[in-house]
Amino acid sequence: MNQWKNFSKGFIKENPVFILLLGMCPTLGTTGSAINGLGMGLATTFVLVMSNLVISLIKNLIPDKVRIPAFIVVIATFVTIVQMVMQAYLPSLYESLGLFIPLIVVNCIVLGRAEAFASKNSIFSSIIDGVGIGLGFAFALTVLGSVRELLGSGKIFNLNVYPEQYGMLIFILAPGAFIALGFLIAIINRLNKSKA
Amino acid sequence: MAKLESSFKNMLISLFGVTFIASASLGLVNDITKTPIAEAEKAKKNNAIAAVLPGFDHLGETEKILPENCKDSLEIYPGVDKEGQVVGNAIKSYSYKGFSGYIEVMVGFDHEGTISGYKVLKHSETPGLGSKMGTWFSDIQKQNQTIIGKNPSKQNLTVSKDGGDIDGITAATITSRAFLESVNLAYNSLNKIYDGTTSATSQKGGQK
Amino acid sequence: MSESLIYTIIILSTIGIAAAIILYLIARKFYVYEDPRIGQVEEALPAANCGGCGYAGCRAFAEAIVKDNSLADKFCPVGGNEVMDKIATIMGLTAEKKAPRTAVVRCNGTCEHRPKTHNYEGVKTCAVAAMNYSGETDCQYGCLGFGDCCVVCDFDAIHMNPETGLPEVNDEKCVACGACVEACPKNLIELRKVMPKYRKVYVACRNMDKGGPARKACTVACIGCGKCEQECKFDAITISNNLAFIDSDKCKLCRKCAPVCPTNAIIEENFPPPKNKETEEKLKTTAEA
Amino acid sequence: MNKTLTIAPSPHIAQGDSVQKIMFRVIFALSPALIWSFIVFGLPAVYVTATSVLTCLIVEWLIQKLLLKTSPSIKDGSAILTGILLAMNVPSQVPVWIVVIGAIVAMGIGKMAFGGLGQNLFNPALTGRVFLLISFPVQMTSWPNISKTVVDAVTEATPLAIIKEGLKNGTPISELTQQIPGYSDMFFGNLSGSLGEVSAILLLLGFGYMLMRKVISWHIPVTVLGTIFIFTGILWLANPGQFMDPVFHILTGGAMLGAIFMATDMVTSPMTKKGQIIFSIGIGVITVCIRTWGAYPEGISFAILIMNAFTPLINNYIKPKRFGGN
Amino acid sequence: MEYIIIILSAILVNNIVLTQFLGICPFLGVSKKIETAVGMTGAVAFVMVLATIVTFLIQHYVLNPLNVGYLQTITFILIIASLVQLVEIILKKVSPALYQALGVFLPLITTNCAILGVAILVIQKDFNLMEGVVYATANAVGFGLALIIFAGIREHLEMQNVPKGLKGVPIALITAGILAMAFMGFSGIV
Amino acid sequence: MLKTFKKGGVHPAENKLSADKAILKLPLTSKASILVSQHIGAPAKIIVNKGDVIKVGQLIAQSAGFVSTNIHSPFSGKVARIDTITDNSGYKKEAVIINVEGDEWLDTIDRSDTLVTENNLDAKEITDKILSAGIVGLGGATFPTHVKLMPPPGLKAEILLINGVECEPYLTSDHRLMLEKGEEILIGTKLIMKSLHVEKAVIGIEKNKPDAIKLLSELSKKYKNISICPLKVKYPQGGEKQLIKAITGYEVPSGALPVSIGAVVNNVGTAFAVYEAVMKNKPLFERVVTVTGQAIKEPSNFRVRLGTPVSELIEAAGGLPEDTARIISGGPMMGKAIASADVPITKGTSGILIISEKEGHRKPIGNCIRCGRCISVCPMGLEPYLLMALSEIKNWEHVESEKVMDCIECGSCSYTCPANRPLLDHIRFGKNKVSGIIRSRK
Ligand SMILES: Cc1cc2nc3c(=O)[nH]c(=O)nc-3n(C[C@H](O)[C@H](O)[C@H](O)COP(=O)(O)O)c2cc1C
Ligand SMILES: Cc1cc2nc3c(=O)[nH]c(=O)nc-3n(C[C@H](O)[C@H](O)[C@H](O)COP(=O)(O)O)c2cc1C
Ligand SMILES: Cc1cc2nc3c(=O)[nH]c(=O)nc-3n(C[C@H](O)[C@H](O)[C@H](O)COP(=O)(O)O)c2cc1C
Ligand SMILES: Cc1cc2nc3c(=O)[nH]c(=O)nc-3n(C[C@H](O)[C@H](O)[C@H](O)CO)c2cc1C
Ligand code: SF4
Ligand code: SF4
Ligand code: SF4
Ligand code: SF4
Ligand code: FES
Repeated sequence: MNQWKNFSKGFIKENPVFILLLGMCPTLGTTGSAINGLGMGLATTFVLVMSNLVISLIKNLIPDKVRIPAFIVVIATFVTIVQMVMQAYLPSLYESLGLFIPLIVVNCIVLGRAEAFASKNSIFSSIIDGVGIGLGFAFALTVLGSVRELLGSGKIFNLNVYPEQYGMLIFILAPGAFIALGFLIAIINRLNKSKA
Repeated sequence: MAKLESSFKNMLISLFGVTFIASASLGLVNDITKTPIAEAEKAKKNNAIAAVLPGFDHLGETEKILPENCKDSLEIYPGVDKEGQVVGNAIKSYSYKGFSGYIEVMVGFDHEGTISGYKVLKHSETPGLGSKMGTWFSDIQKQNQTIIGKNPSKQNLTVSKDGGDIDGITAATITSRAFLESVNLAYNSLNKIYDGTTSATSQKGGQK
Repeated sequence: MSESLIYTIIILSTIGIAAAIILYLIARKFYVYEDPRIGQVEEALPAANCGGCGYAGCRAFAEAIVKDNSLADKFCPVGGNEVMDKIATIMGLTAEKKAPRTAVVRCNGTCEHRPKTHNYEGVKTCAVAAMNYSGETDCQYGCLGFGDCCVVCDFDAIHMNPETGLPEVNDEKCVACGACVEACPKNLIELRKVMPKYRKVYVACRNMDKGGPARKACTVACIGCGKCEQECKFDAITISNNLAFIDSDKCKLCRKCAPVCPTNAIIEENFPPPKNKETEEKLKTTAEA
Repeated sequence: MNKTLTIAPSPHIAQGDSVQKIMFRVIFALSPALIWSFIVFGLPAVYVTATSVLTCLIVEWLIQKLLLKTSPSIKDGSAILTGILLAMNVPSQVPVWIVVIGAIVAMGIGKMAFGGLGQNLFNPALTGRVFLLISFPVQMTSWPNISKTVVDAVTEATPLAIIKEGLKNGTPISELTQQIPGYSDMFFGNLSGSLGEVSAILLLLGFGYMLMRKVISWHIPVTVLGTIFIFTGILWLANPGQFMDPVFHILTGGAMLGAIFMATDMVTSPMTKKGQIIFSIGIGVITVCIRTWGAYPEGISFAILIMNAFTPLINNYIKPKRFGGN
Repeated sequence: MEYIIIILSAILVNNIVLTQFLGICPFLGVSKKIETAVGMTGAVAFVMVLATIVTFLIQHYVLNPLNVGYLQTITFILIIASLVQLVEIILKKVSPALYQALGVFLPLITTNCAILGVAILVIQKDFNLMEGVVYATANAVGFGLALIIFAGIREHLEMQNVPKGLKGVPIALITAGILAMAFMGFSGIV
Repeated sequence: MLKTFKKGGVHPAENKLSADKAILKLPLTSKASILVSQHIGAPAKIIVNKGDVIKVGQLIAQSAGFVSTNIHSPFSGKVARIDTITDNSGYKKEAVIINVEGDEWLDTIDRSDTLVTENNLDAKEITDKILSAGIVGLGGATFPTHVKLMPPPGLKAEILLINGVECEPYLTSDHRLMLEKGEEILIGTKLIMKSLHVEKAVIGIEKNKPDAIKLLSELSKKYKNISICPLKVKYPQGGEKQLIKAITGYEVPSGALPVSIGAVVNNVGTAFAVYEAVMKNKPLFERVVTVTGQAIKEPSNFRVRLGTPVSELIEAAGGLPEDTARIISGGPMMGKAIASADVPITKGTSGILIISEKEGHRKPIGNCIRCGRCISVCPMGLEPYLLMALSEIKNWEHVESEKVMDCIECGSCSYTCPANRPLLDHIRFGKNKVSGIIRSRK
């Protein structure tokens, strides 16, 4: 496969959030602000890339029956590494992402890519795939985070766009997450359709 | 290379292998990050104390006190400056009465018991509402909402709605109350230790 | 090596081995015969078990595919097209390719050919209308014009022409799924063999009345006179119930039949413009339809 | 006889009632209370109402015209009604731009996103109102002071807020009741609050009219108010020092407005009488729970929205009695 | 009283789906029919409580004493994965009827954030075992409540003319948003 | 309190314009078309040929099964053709077309007006006579009457209800018949009772026909076991199940026949036809038809030979008004709008209603506002809004489980819907589909 295509598909055409609707929990849970969304996206990307890499390395050493547990172990290892590293060097981000860091383990995207792609493809393609999908995820989270932050408090990445008092608080809270994502997906669907 | 067959032996070996490598690498990373994590935590505490005690350089001998009718104890951190002089006490206080429950606050008092600063350590109040307590009570420009420079023995540090001297956060009275409760709790506990003489800290002196 | 490292290894390895043993036992003890294709399809699926496909996990999805033996309405969002192609190969579903066909509407009862004699005010779908009444014209066989066929087409291949009040098929888009054939309560739509450049010759009428009443209801109705049947050298035309039918598998597109039809019920489509003036005129009228 | 006859399945006659007539009857029923609120709160109330109604109409029209590409149906009166009800659910002195946001949310998210009239799951006016309440808590909970003849900008808490605050601070009920208006004031419309909360009697008048014109049946309003009355009554009897009496609860806040005009919205309430009673009991219970234990002084908006969410389930399981069934 | 607070908090105030954002995938994926929603709820409740107990014990009797807390994520997920398998086997043997009802949902549960999330939260919140069990049960009920309400709503939406672009997941998310908004009314109850 | 059925129902304006117009005889038409499918069940088989000379009352098509019946010629003359003609719905159906010449009756028919009160036929003979006379229910459903008189094994009729409700607005044919042929109806009722071996009969009449109630109450004193039951005015009281509920208080179980709870319902017109068939030997080839409408000059009741074109009735009532939108065969709630005025009168035509342009168009369809009115008026306790919605998304399974087959097509739901939703159109379609599915299951 064309590596560029392999890389870029995650952004729009196979965007894990907007199109495939996977990994919704972190998407909704960590996008109270753009920066959190980006952080979560990058953390996931790291896990995705590393696990893709390792799994494509060891794919032939794993008998089929224990494939899933083995993959889970690999993924969980990288998640724990991310967890520890973040705790050590980015303590404030670690705190605001909270529970959702360990939950990367159960993010369908990660296991899904491991299964569907890395366990069948070469190391290089697997890395590209991981980067593409991961950045697509990060992109989606950042967009959603920006929209929520903008509507909720008039800022993007903490930069004031309009006075905070006009912000609609609800967008930073739980209901706003659902509503904003709903409309974003609708808009992206529409864009995709008009392009097709 | 062909894929390994799913025989019992292979399954065991490969799973064992994967977990072995995984655990080894985890242990390794843990060893590497253990110190930074501990340090980050310590830095966090020190930063918090520094933020509430001007002139703070290092920690004096910490103490714990369990106030009456309370679940958890408070921690008292005497702050020492470069010259070894005690500049005041930082106290980690808390309240369970926040809008979303627990809040944890570090409050700094100087020798007279005047509030020199505070920092909210933990809370899950509503962003944009209760979360404003981080800045609301520190704005010295607004005398009737700040607590900095005030002394609980002289001013009534409760919400003006309840007859106090502090204007609560608009539409977040619950948070304001809880916050002020934790401040008062800190002051009272400190008072108890030093028998009303908050300058008692000077007697103890700091140690490096 | 630090102490915790040893514990780490011990704990994880224990769990790993326990998992292996459990899985092995499952594999051994609870072996039940099943369609091997279920396993193969499941294999091809990403095993994300996310439920994104609408089924309760990959296994259930695989079972559904094998059970229905069809891939209609089934899609795995994780695996995407690649995986679906693989599954199709496993199931041998793409293999059965038929000779390409396309839909034609066998009615030419446009507003001018077939005057409206009633005004129908019920629910405007062909199915409901046909259940209650024969239609808004005197021809009880013709198109009702409410477009049930267009609604069911998933491929955007059939549309109502607002001028004629009749549906028109876009041959390039039509995949001959037959949904419209099913939907038409008047059985007007036929799947015909695709000829070069989508050329076709067919009788655009289903009126089985005798000549008189048929023509009274619609000027381009087939009256079953049999002239075309005599003209066709390939036995492609048969007449029954006062109605001619051209079998697309036999028709050789010689176009001898069309000119002899006294009512212009036979339509030629997608042929190059004729040189002869007379036929040109004729074609124009039919082409308009 | 060569006439082009019209053919259509039976029946060939219709009762002649229309959606438009129903909506305007409700608007008519609302008007006494609305006009009274204009008198009490003055021009700001008029501005709020006008903005709300206009924005609702424009949003509905624009969405139908530009996005859904259907013929606009603003004449059916439902958008006007939503606009009025939204206005009656906000304090008169909220800034106009907040009302605009509320109306956009009410129509855009609450109604048109689901496909327009009759398709929505949640009460649009309340969707807009709760959205505003959560987004702009400060503005949405500052009520003008009406104890003086001239309305000034000084804000005053509603009776429910006074009670809630007081109880949280441990002030005894007997002291708190001094601070709130008397029941006759509440009944006749002399207390602060949102536009639609001022006069119980005018709302009841509207209820009477709607019953007479058979726009709604008695089941929902009576059950909602009855449940609130009984539940708070039990609490009150159990501990009169801690809980307010039931009369207070049905006269204050949005209880009347909600029970009579908002819970009855047929689009978002169950279809059968039995279902409506279950629905109403739910609203009553949740309202009282939020009022007595929750953070908000008033809970009927939330209660109605929550029960709206249960409506499909209720419709699914509570069926009318079938003829010849068991 | 403690327990009542835990229960109300988990079901209404901090509903696992509507405010904590856990288990959104099955919430969106398995809520098309009421029956499936009920089945899923049963399966989640069962596994959630079981997983909470086992992970609690592991955390307190293995990880903590050995001072290897950082293995939490990896051990928990492995335990949950094996547990689900185990439950599947046992159920198949012991109660085929129950297996029929819940079994199909079991594979979905392994990768459901709600289970792992609750297991970790129980540890983070420093609950004792009994509290943990109550918390897990209440969360399962909260999950079920949201799921079943939602299934009702979606069955209803099937029959409505939702605008094209919003059909399916977008309108489901918007509905969930309004639902979450309505549930905010409960805030402050505990 | 007057009796009525409990659940649902509506009360449209009654508009009984022709209530005080005596039944008139219509002049014979010159060209008659007799459809062979004028009843529910298999079409009758034609037994005459082109050119045959036939007499009034002669059998021209024979019953083609148990649920089917005979057709007799209403006219004398020559069979012109055997052909297809368009029926009410515009579809072509088989018919016998007769060139009418004179009015020559079969000798066996007693054409006198004398009242015959007694005969000595037994139950079986009465039923046979009804069968051979081609009698079908004249209340609108045209269900062959002999089938009702032979309950399935194991079931026994306990009570006979005679349906004189005529709850449809405008129609007055049953009303007039009760006033003018009361005695005959009672004798017919007696005959049906004998055939069914039942001891009790009740004639149900709505309160808006006080003269008929009074007259029949008077007359029925002579007849043991026949009583009159006045009923509150409410549509669709004439519906079989509603009538049974109103008079006896019992509900026919869903999906079951009325005889399963021991009730049989016949229309007053049917009772009169039974009298004529049994006592006068006259097969069913005439019936009373109301011609009415707001714009019609002379709303009237006619005694009409079957096969007469509708247009001739309309002429006799003053001609077709200029602004006619629809011609309805039957009443405004259940009748069928006919596609052409040339269609012949059949056994089921109880009235011809002319609807003007002003009244006669459907309003634009709005969205359902879920007001629940359709539920509260549905006499069968169904949820029409739901049935329509499900039918629109073609969820036939669910449509079936929501009991679509119980719908009696009374139209109350469509009538009452403020959003002008064509509920019954969709429900009918759903019924059609579901009955297809049920049949294919067997
Ligand atoms: C979604 C939501 C979040 C809220 N968050 C807080 C909060 O964090 N802190 C707080 O004190 N009040 C919060 N409130 C408001 C309280 O419910 C209550 O109305 C308020 O504290 C009353 O105080 P006031 O007198 O300042 O208006 C919140 C309300 C809502 C609706
Ligand atoms: C197949 C079939 C068999 C029937 N058998 C009987 C019967 O044995 N006894 C009876 O009283 N009615 C019988 N009916 C008549 C119906 O119950 C009903 O009276 C008839 O359809 C006319 O009713 P309506 O005019 O209310 O529509 C039968 C109907 C059908 C379709
Ligand atoms: C909605 C509805 C209304 C009816 N109204 C009448 C009526 O007014 N008078 C009547 O005789 N039959 C009416 N029928 C027909 C009766 O249900 C029943 O079929 C008839 O009385 C049986 O008698 P028959 O078989 O002699 O016609 C109505 C049926 C339906 C479904
Ligand atoms: C009795 C009645 C009450 C209504 N209540 C409301 C209401 O509370 N909020 C609202 O937005 N619309 C209300 N409407 C108007 C209309 O039903 C509503 O806009 C629909 O929900 C829009 O689909 C009401 C209508 C009626 C007939
Ligand atoms: S429905 Fe199918 S057969 Fe008909 S036009 Fe569309 S693609 Fe062709
Ligand atoms: S072809 Fe058939 S389905 Fe299509 S519009 Fe005509 S009648 Fe309807
Ligand atoms: S559903 Fe059927 S029975 Fe019920 S009101 Fe409508 S037409 Fe009458
Ligand atoms: S009467 Fe009409 S608007 Fe009312 S619920 Fe029924 S279908 Fe809907
Ligand atoms: S991401 Fe949470 S359940 Fe899928």
